[in-house]
Formats: sequence, structure tokens, C-alpha cells
Amino acid sequence: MSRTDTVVREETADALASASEVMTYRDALRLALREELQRDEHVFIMGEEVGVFDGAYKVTAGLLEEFGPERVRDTPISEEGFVGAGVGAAMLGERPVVEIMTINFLLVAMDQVVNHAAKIGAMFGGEVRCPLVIRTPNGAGNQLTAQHSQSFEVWFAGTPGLKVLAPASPADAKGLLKSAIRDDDPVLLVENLAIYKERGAVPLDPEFLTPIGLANVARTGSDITLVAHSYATVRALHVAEALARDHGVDAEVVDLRSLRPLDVDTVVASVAKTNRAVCIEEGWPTYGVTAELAARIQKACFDELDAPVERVGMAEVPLPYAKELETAALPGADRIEAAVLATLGLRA
Amino acid sequence: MSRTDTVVREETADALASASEVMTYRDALRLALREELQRDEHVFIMGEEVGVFDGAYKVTAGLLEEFGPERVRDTPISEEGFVGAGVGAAMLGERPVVEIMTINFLLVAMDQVVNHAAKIGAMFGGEVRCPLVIRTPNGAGNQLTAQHSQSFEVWFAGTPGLKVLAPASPADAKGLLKSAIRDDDPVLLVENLAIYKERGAVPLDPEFLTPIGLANVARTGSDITLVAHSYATVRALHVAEALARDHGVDAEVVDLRSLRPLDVDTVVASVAKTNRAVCIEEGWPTYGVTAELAARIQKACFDELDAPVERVGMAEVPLPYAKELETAALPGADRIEAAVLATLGLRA
Amino acid sequence: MAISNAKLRELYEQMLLIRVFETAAEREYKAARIGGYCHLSSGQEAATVGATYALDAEDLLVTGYRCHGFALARGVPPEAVMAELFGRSGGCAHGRGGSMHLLDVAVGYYGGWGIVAGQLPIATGLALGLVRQKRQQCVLCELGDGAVNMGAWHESLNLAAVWRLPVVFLVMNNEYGMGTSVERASAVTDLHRRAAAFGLPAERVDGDDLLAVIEAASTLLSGARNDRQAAVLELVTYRYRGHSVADPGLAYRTSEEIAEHVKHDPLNRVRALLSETGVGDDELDAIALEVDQSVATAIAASLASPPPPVSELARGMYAPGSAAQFARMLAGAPFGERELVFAGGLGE
Amino acid sequence: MAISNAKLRELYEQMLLIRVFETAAEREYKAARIGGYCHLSSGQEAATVGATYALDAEDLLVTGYRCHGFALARGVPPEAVMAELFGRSGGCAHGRGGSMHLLDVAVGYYGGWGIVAGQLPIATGLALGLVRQKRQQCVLCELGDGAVNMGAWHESLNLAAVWRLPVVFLVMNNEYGMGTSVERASAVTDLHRRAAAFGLPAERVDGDDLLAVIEAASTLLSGARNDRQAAVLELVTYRYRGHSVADPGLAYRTSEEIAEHVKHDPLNRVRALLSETGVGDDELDAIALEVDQSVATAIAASLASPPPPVSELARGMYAPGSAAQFARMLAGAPFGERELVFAGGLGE
Ligand SMILES: Cc1ncc(C[n+]2csc(CCOP(=O)(O)OP(=O)(O)O)c2C)c(N)n1
Ligand SMILES: Cc1ncc(C[n+]2csc(CCOP(=O)(O)OP(=O)(O)O)c2C)c(N)n1
Ligand SMILES: [Mg+2]
Ligand SMILES: [Mg+2]
Repeated sequence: MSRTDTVVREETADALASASEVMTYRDALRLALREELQRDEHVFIMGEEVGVFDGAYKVTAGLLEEFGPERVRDTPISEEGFVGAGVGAAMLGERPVVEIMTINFLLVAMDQVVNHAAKIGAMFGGEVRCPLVIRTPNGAGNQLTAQHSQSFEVWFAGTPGLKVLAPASPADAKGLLKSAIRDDDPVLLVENLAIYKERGAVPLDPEFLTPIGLANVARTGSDITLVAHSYATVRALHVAEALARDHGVDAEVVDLRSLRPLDVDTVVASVAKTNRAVCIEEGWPTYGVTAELAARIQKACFDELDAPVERVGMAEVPLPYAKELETAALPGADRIEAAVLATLGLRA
Repeated sequence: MSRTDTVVREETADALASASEVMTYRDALRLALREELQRDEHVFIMGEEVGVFDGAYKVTAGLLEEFGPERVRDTPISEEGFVGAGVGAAMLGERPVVEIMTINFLLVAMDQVVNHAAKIGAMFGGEVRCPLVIRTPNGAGNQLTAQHSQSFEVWFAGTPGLKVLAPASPADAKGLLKSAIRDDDPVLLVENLAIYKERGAVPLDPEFLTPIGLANVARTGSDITLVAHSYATVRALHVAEALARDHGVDAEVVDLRSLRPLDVDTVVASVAKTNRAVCIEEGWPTYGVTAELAARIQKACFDELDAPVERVGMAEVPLPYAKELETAALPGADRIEAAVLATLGLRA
Repeated sequence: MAISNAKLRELYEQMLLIRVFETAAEREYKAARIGGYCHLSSGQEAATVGATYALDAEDLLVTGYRCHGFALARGVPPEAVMAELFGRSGGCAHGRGGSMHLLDVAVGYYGGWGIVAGQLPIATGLALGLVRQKRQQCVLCELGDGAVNMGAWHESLNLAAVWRLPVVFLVMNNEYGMGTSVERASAVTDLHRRAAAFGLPAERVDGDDLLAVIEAASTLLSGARNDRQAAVLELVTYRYRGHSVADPGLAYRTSEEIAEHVKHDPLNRVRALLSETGVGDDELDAIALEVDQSVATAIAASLASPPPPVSELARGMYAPGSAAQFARMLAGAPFGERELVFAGGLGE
Repeated sequence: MAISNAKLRELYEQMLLIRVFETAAEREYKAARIGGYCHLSSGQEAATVGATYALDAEDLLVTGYRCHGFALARGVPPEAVMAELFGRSGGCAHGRGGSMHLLDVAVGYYGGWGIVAGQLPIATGLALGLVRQKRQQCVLCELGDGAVNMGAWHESLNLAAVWRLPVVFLVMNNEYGMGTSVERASAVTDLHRRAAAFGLPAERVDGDDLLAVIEAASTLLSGARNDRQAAVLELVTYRYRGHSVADPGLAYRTSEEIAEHVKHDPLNRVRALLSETGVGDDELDAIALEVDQSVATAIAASLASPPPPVSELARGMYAPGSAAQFARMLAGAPFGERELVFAGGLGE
């Protein structure tokens, strides 16, 4: 563990100890937005339906009324145009927070994110910065079908010049979104459709920030490490409880929180302790986040591993509509549990 | 090794034994296009500058003259539009071969490829197909700078519904492009700027096809396996020779040729023999192709590996312009060789 | 527009079928027998039926996600549409597509697409396919008033114009894209005027006037069919329900506004026409009964249709013959592909 | 347009500087002191200088990749431009950007972008930034005749119109996008007519007539600056050289066509104006000498400027403070990030 880490963890603990309130992930995001809109007049929100409609998923509900249409800006349907407008405004020192209704639609703006926002710092020799935040939910699970059920964050995480965050709890939703807005680089904050309604304690301190690049040991355990991000962390935590209850297996859960920078230290420290790892993601695992995790773990923990690193993700198909097929395709508790037991050499 | 494999390898050998000619990778691609244009009138070419200009990299030189403007169609600069036009024409049974000038520009058409072409087969329950080919070069190395030096193929390889091929030799350039055109699914064929001028023997048989999903052991060796695709294969082969010459190391080189489907069998068989692997790619390795390779190898060869799987790729920066910086950033022979020696526990 | 009484009666029946079908779909959605997003077209029946009627039997149709009405008008059997909404094997996409991704190539209906404006380049490509195959037919491509601001439309209009492609873009201007009115989204609210930028003919018509729709659509479609003259047809209409069933539809408009539109209900307008031609209440009642029965039958058939078997999760994803290509990807397969994806799914 | 003799002389000097600079750049490129792509603007000097001259000191400028002339006209020192082309530390982007990615925020020049039309949404965002910061200034954004067919332009025009953003889009219509003439690429060849689709004012002017350019640009820019009235200015001009130095520029046009344009060289036209105001050959010679010297000095300074040190490979990629965020990514680092990327590059 590095020195930074210790300091940061203490700060986090401090903040959590101060006044907090139980609220949904959605409300925590809104609280972060409201606080940052209040704190810095350069912060403004842009996106489809963020204003009059209160947000497609209601994250921005009430903000138009509170801050007016210059700070909470409804856009035409033209993601490439308004993501690029965010890039330009950020280059001038504004702090745009752009909402993309779901990550599926970010593909039409991919060029602005990857070929433009990500390049600005390096390509111009550090002469200009791009403090842009893009918020967007990933995920599946409501029969939204092939074009609306995807998790592309790995592609952005693979792009030097970007930072990619993925909170899995209400507290981190607040803390990471605020860190993202205050960061001077382009940040993609990946939310998740299924977590929006999850509840948890959220620090009310307006200076509560979750550090970028620091994973969270969401559950301590000794037998095996589950590594996940976004909604897969929620799944992992549930499975960990079931494993303890039904199989006497004590799993540690590492919530990455940040995909770029990736906190390999925390993952490695955990696996060095448990000697086994299962990596889980909502998206397709081949060429996915779990590929990088497995690659890093096998490198750093070569002598510590008692079994190969296992991976669980969405079945490698465009997600079908029918509920039965969708359920089979998603990385449900049964599939995660089976992978854990197999890695431990146990049988379900 | 599966039965298919043996059969296929024999066929390949047969074809190679028949008449062949030494030509460049570029000319081999052109030969494939010409043969397929002649064979099937549903095949047509579309892209910026493919006609009058003879292609930005001259792959299509002369084809407009030979086949006319209905078969070799210059497009306005509008990748999203004409890639989508390829999707639609393919749904009607045409066989469009769309050239994207370089893979960097595919980002503006990403939505058509990933959210549309890749989804068609599954999303409509198999009722319609999309036999589209997209050809595009990846790569860096000519001071083309951050927006023009990228290798995004891993993102497409991570998309179920697509097939992704990446020939590293003139023969495979011909054989894989022809297989792609005859395949009934959307295929991304990744060419490479640096290989266009490489020369090699190319079978003249118009029925010569390189099978999709079959890697090629481009060099046999016993001490370590180098796994690569596209231009990284060329680098690996050079390094293998240097290793033999300077260090007495006998490296096996596996050229993936196909990223989706990925021929894990061939990789695993090689590593099971050599017990060590270094994976190499032109792009950024974090969340790259080599991540998936390392993840697969550690899983399948857990007991065989004598050292962790090592990876080499482009330094994780938007590629800078200055030659000195570019050279330092690319996965040059020095860095590959160092990784191999380290994996073998040797010192340069 | 001259139209026989019998034909008018038939079109009225289609319009009523759509209204009753949508009402049933809303009910079934609330009863949780339909999932995902469900976009209804109540209020838009004259535009839907009139434009579709103007197609020849061999012409092609492409739409966005608000597609139940178009599918029914084009002749996809109500039970195949409803079974798709129910996610059953008997659905027109075998339960893979759901509400947004209907398709039936037997009647020339090429989907059913969910990314706003994503269908436009594809429609252009279908038109290109028709030209290449020397078929004197055309494509009708629906988009919304919100979709007009996507770059994909601009690119498609230019390609259609510069290549003289037989495609008519049908803008269903229902005054809102989700909660955003045309005034707030588009600089020029006469949306058909965009066509002038590409020298294309365009018309704006009262979309709730069935005969006016038929007349305008017939003219533009025959221009496309016979002279390869692309065009834009804007139909001004209104959607009664929310954006999707999940949206109450009142945050951005008043109940009075809706009531005002209901007063001029397109069904009533056709009913008035029918009365003029002597169709009495008894006959109208008979039609209503027939329509009710057909929707009831569709629901019964859908309930009787089995859900798609999980063993066919990957149905249609790749073309026949692909399983052999993917066979070598299994080694080290970390996430159950064998059971989930490879079992019968890969085109064998 | 009233313009003082002194000013005219100054503008002529700028135009000549561009011509001489470009000629030198071509020579240096062929001598391999400049790499990458190198797009010259010889022939386009009146349009470049006239439009840039119409900017106020605090206005902003954004361009595509054919940007040497614009940078010089905007006041970026010739040695900073040439050193950038040479890939040296003294370049305006510290050798990171090269020919396509010049930038100098001190003179309000925000790049220098290489993806066709990618700069347009960014320019819109800069204009939005100006509005948010209540600065009564405007943005001039250059694009080519080929770029007008990209969807990004459509989206940008609509956003600029619907939000009333102070941006003027300057279409440099030099008759070709690479080898594709305007006639083959655009349905309506009067490119400024696209603006009407968004209700924006637009003008088409002889781009080789310096005074006409200044007049039209001044009018439209002050509309943007004072009334937030976005607009389109089309300047009809011609590029003498190939698309880039690598293109002989003769496959798609004749030498006669080029010669015809050279006859009406914009430099000659300004020289004629100067003669009318009494500027004699001796004074013209003096200007030429000055310009030659300034380019020679730029080259000498560039040769003297050191290449950027490899230890700063990642310079500017992330903002100060980021190194701590990335520190935990090193464990298991498989590809030399420590040396290549983390050494001083991550914003420390
Ligand atoms: C690229 C993209 N952005 C956003 C969405 C989310 N979305 C779905 S429908 C819709 C509104 C479309 O409105 P309009 O084009 O008017 O069609 P209507 O729903 O009125 O039929 C939006 C924003 C999407 N599906 N795709
Ligand atoms: C999206 C994208 N597609 C293709 C290219 C390759 N390309 C670079 S310049 C160019 C031609 C642009 O022509 P035009 O807009 O007329 O500008 P000009 O070069 O004449 O100044 C093309 C196709 C690119 N850089 N970006
Ligand atoms: Mg609408
Ligand atoms: Mg041009």
C-alpha cells in the first residue's frame, strides 16, 4: 500500500463518519450535481431531456427549476454535436457535465470522445486542457434488447487521455462524480440502470470526494477475491453473502471504482492474500475489463495464484429481448457462484 | 487440434504448393478484390477515393477502370452514411466491400458497425443477414500523430456479431479478404499501413482462401511463444530471428490472423509446448488484444506456464508527432526482445 | 386522391387495428407481459396507414422503434407482432427483437431500429441495393421530428441525392421527441425544408388527413420508384400517449393540448368520410368487432406461443457455417460459452 | 471595403509569407526534415488572410489540418510553426502535434484538427463557452468543401442556430476534397446553401479576392460577435499543390486547370492593388526579402531547437495532480509504463 492510499482511505473514513443520509444512487448523483453547480459557476449540464423532462432516468430532476436553462441545457438529439460542444466549452475553461442517455448512444459521439477529448492534452503539448465530464448509464436487465443493453466502458478505459470511473454505491456515485467534475481531464463516469434505485449512506459534506484511481475493498474476506465494477459489484456482494451462508466461503470483494487509472495495487494485494480470483463484469468478457484484470493478476501474482483467474460476464451475444434469454445471458448469481466454487475446487 | 484444423491446414498447404507469385501485401489485396469482383457481381467497392484517386493507399488502383463506377464507387466524406449504406445493401444480398481510409475514421461510423451491422443476425432472429466487409488499415509509424496512428480493432473484436481479421502477410491478405467477402456475416478486415509494401509469395489460385478463425504458426520454435497479429507479427518474426542469432533462443511465433473468432487452440498448444509467452500488439495493451491473450493463456496453461505471460504494445499515450517520441512509443524490436529475455530469465 | 370505398373501408380497418392493438399493448405492458421499451403510435394512424398504403407490394419499408403501426399496416400478421412484444418464438423476430425491432422481409419490412436515425443510412443502402439489382422499386424510411437533427440524416440525404437513390424519408412530425418540442430542437421547424439543402423535393402535409397523406406519399414514392428521385415527406401528426408506456407524457405538454388533438382524431375523420359514402353505424360496429377479435386472437396466440429455448440463445447471430470458425475459441473459455453461446447457436 | 494602404501592404506580406513558408515546407518535407502528412495552402492565401484579418484580437479561430496559413495569419510566430513541423521542442505544440495540430491559445487559435469535420462541434462549444463567459466575441471555424458532407456539420449548424451561438463556419471551397470534386461529392454545389436549412445567413464569395473576403467575413463575424448570429461563409478558391505533399495532385485534374488558376493568382491580384496605391517594385522586393528572411530564420531556429526529450513522452496527457491517481496502476505493469509513460509525463 502506498502512502497516498493510507491518507486517502483515512479521509474517506472521516467523511463517512460525518453526517450522512441514506439515499438512492440516483439521488446521490443529483446531490453531487447540485453541490457542484452551486460551488462553481463554470459547471453546467447538457444533454437530451435533462431539463423539462427531468432526465430520462430522473437524475437531473428539479435542477432546471433550481438553476435555469443556461446551467441545465436541453439539447437536440445530436450526441456528436453536443459532446463536441462540451469539448469546446471545456477547452475554454468551462466545466460541462454532459449526460448521454445511455452508453449505447455514445457510439455516435465516439469520435469526439476518443479522437478529440482524449487527445487534447497530449496532442497540443499541454497547452490547453479539456475538463469535460460525460455521465452515462451502462447495463442491461430490462429487456431493452440488443441496441440498448451494452457496457462499452472498456473501450474508453483503453484510451490514454481519458479517465473512466464507475461507481457501484450511492456514496461513490456522489464522491466520484464530484471528483470527476473537479478533475482537469476528460472523465467518463459510467452509471448503471440497475443501480439507480439502490440505496446507501451518502456523506452530506459538500467536500466529500472519492479519489480517482483508488479501488475499494467492499467486503473483506480470506478465501477468494471477487473483482468487479459498476453493477457487477452489487452482484458480487450478494454472491459473497450467499457463499458465506451456503458454502462457508469467505470472499473478498474489490470494487474497482476506477477503470482508468486502474488500481492494480489493491487488486493484487487482495489476490496475494486469497490466492484466487474471479473477475466479473456486466459486459462481454472477451476483450473486456476482466481480460485486463486477469492479465494483470497473472503477472503480479504469478507465484501466489492457486488457480487460474476466472471470469464471468454477459454471454457473448447481442442481448435478446425475451426475458428467458436475457436472464440466461446476464452474469447472474448462479453463474458467478459456480465460477467461484470451481475456482476453489468445490462443487455446487 | 481439431479435425477441421487438420483438413484446413492441408488445404492451405495445397494451395501454397500451386502456382504463386511474389507480390506486395497491397497487390495481394487488390488481387483478391479483382478476383471477387469478377466472380460475383453482387460484390462492389465503396469508399473515399477508391476510384479516380486509385485509393488513398492505392489498394484499389486500376479497379475503377476495370469495373466501372457502379462497382467501384467513390463516396463523399461521410463514413457513417456510407458504412450504413453498406449495411443496407448487404441486407438486400449485395456484397459491399467498404474501404475506410484508416481505422481512425471508423469511429465516426462506430454506431453503424457495432449497433447495427453486428446486431442484425441475432436481433431479428436470423431472418436477415448482413454480408458486409469493411477494410481499413490500422497502425502508426509515419509521424501521423495522435489522431491518425491508432489500432482500434480490439473494440470490434469485442463485439459479438462481428468477425475481425488481421492479415500479416501478403498470402493471408489475399486469402482472408476473399474469405471475408464470401462470408455471410459482417467482417472487419484490418490491414496495416506499414505492411502494405511487404512482399511475399501469394497463391494465384482464385479459390485460395485463408480460413477464418485459424491462427498460423508463422515460425516454429521451442523456447517461448510470441503471439501477435497484424504488423506486430512482422515485428515478432524479425525479433525471433535476432533472438536465435544473438541469444540462441528459439522462439515460436503465432500469428493470430483472426481476432474474432480467436483461435485459442493454436495459442494454447504452442504455449503448452514452450511454457512461456510474450504477446505483442501495435495498439495500447491495457484493455487491448494482449489482455485477452494473457487471460486465456493463464487459464488454459495454468500448469504449463513457467513465467507470467508478458505483454508489449504501444506506450500508453496519444502518439506524439516528433520522430524520437514516436519511436520510443512504438513496440520496437528492443522492447519486444527485452520482454522475451526477461520472460526467459535471461539478460540482454 | 381517388380511392374506392372498399379501399377506404380497408384502410379504416387498418387504422382501427393499430389503435386497438396499441391500447392492448399498453394494457399488456402494465400487466408485465410486455417488457423493455414500448412506444405506441396512437394518434398517428392516418400518417402510418396512408404512407404505407402508397407503397407498392415490392417496395421496402424501414422505420425507427415506434413501429407496431407500420408493421401492421405493411401486413405483418397481428399475432406475429404481438408475439414479438411478448417475447415468444412465434414473434416476427422469434422473440429476439421485441417492440422496437420488428421485421418481416416477406412483406419488405426491414425493421424496426432503436438508435435514433441509425436506420437512415441503412435505408439509403437498401435503395442502393435496389438500384444495383435493377429493381424498379423504392424505399420508404420513417424517422421522427427529433431524429432530423442527427448527422446521419444529413449524410443520408446527401448520398441519396448525389447518387440518385430511390428513397423517400418520411418525417413523422408528432411535435415532440420525448419531451422536447420541435421548436426547442430544430432551428427551422418546417422540417421538410432541410431537403432543399440537397436539392431534393419535399412536402409537408397534415398527417392526420388520410387522403392527403396518400396523395403526397404516392407522388413522392413514384418519383423515387420511377425516376430515382429521393425526397422528404413531412407528416404533421400527434402522439396521444407518452413517449413510451413508461412516460405519462404530461411533464412537457398539457392535457388540454392532448384533448385538442383528440378532437380531430384521424379515425373520426376517416369515419366521417365513410359515412359520406354511406357506411352506417352497424358496419362500423362490425369492423370494430372484427378488429377486437383479431387483437384478442393475436394475444391468445402469443400466450400460446412458447418462449424461445435458452439453448438457442445465439440463434441467428452468425450465418450457417460459422460454428466451425468459432470452434477453436473454446480452449480456456472462461465464461460458459459452450453452454450459452455455442450450443446450437452459431449458425449450425 | 475600406482598408488603409499600410494594412494592405501588411496583408500582402502575410500572404507572401504563407506562400514562401509553404514552399519551404514542401522542400523540407522532401528533405525528410518534416514527416507525417503535410497539407499546403498555396493558392488559398487571400481567403486565409482575409478571413483571419476580419477577426478581432480576442476572437477565436479553429481549423482543420490545412492550417499553416491560418496559424501564420493569426500571428503564431513562423519559427513556432516551422519548429512544430520539424517536431522540435520549440514548436507551438512542443513537437507533439506536427503539421496538422498547430495551436496557440495566446492568439486565440484553438487548433489544428485532423479528423474531417471533427473541429466543427468543438468550435460550436467554444462559441458556447464565450456566451457562458459573457464575452462578446466570436469563433471562426474553417472546414473544407469535402467536410461539408459529414454529419458533424449538420449537427453543429443546428446547435449554433437553435442556441444562437457566435460562430461563423468558413467553408474553404478549393474545389476538391483529396481527389473528389465538389460536383461528385455534394448534391448542391453552392455549399453555403446548406445554411438555409437552419435559417442561417450565408454568403459565397470569390476567395481569391482579398477585399471581397474581408468584407464578407467582417459582416458575418460582426453579426456573430454582436448579435450571436451564426453564419456560413463560402470562399471559392483553389489549392495549387496536391492534397498533401505526398499527392502529385494530377490524377483528378489537369495541369491546364491548375495553370488557369495560377493565372489569377491571389498574390498577383493584391500586388496589382498595391501598385495602384503607388507601391513600387522596389518596395515589393523589400517585402519579399523580409519574408524570405523570416522563413529562413524560422528554419534555422527550428534546426537549433532540440527534439523533445523521450522522458517527456507523456507530457500534457493528463493535468497536474494526475500522477498520484495513476500510481496504483503500476503493479504488474507489463509494458514499461514506468519508464515510458510515468517518468515525469503524468502531469507532475
Ligand atoms: C442516438 C440516440 N440518442 C438518443 C436515443 C434515445 N431516444 C429514443 S427515442 C428518442 C426521441 C426521438 O424522438 P422523435 O425522433 O421525434 O421520434 P418519436 O419518438 O416522436 O416517434 C430519444 C431521444 C436513442 N435511441 N438514440
Ligand atoms: C472522418 C475522416 N475521414 C477521412 C479523412 C481523410 N481525409 C483527410 S483530408 C480529406 C479531404 C478533405 O477535403 P476538404 O474538406 O475539401 O479539405 P481540403 O483538404 O481541400 O482542405 C480526407 C478524406 C479524415 N481525416 N477524417
Ligand atoms: Mg417525435
Ligand atoms: Mg477541399
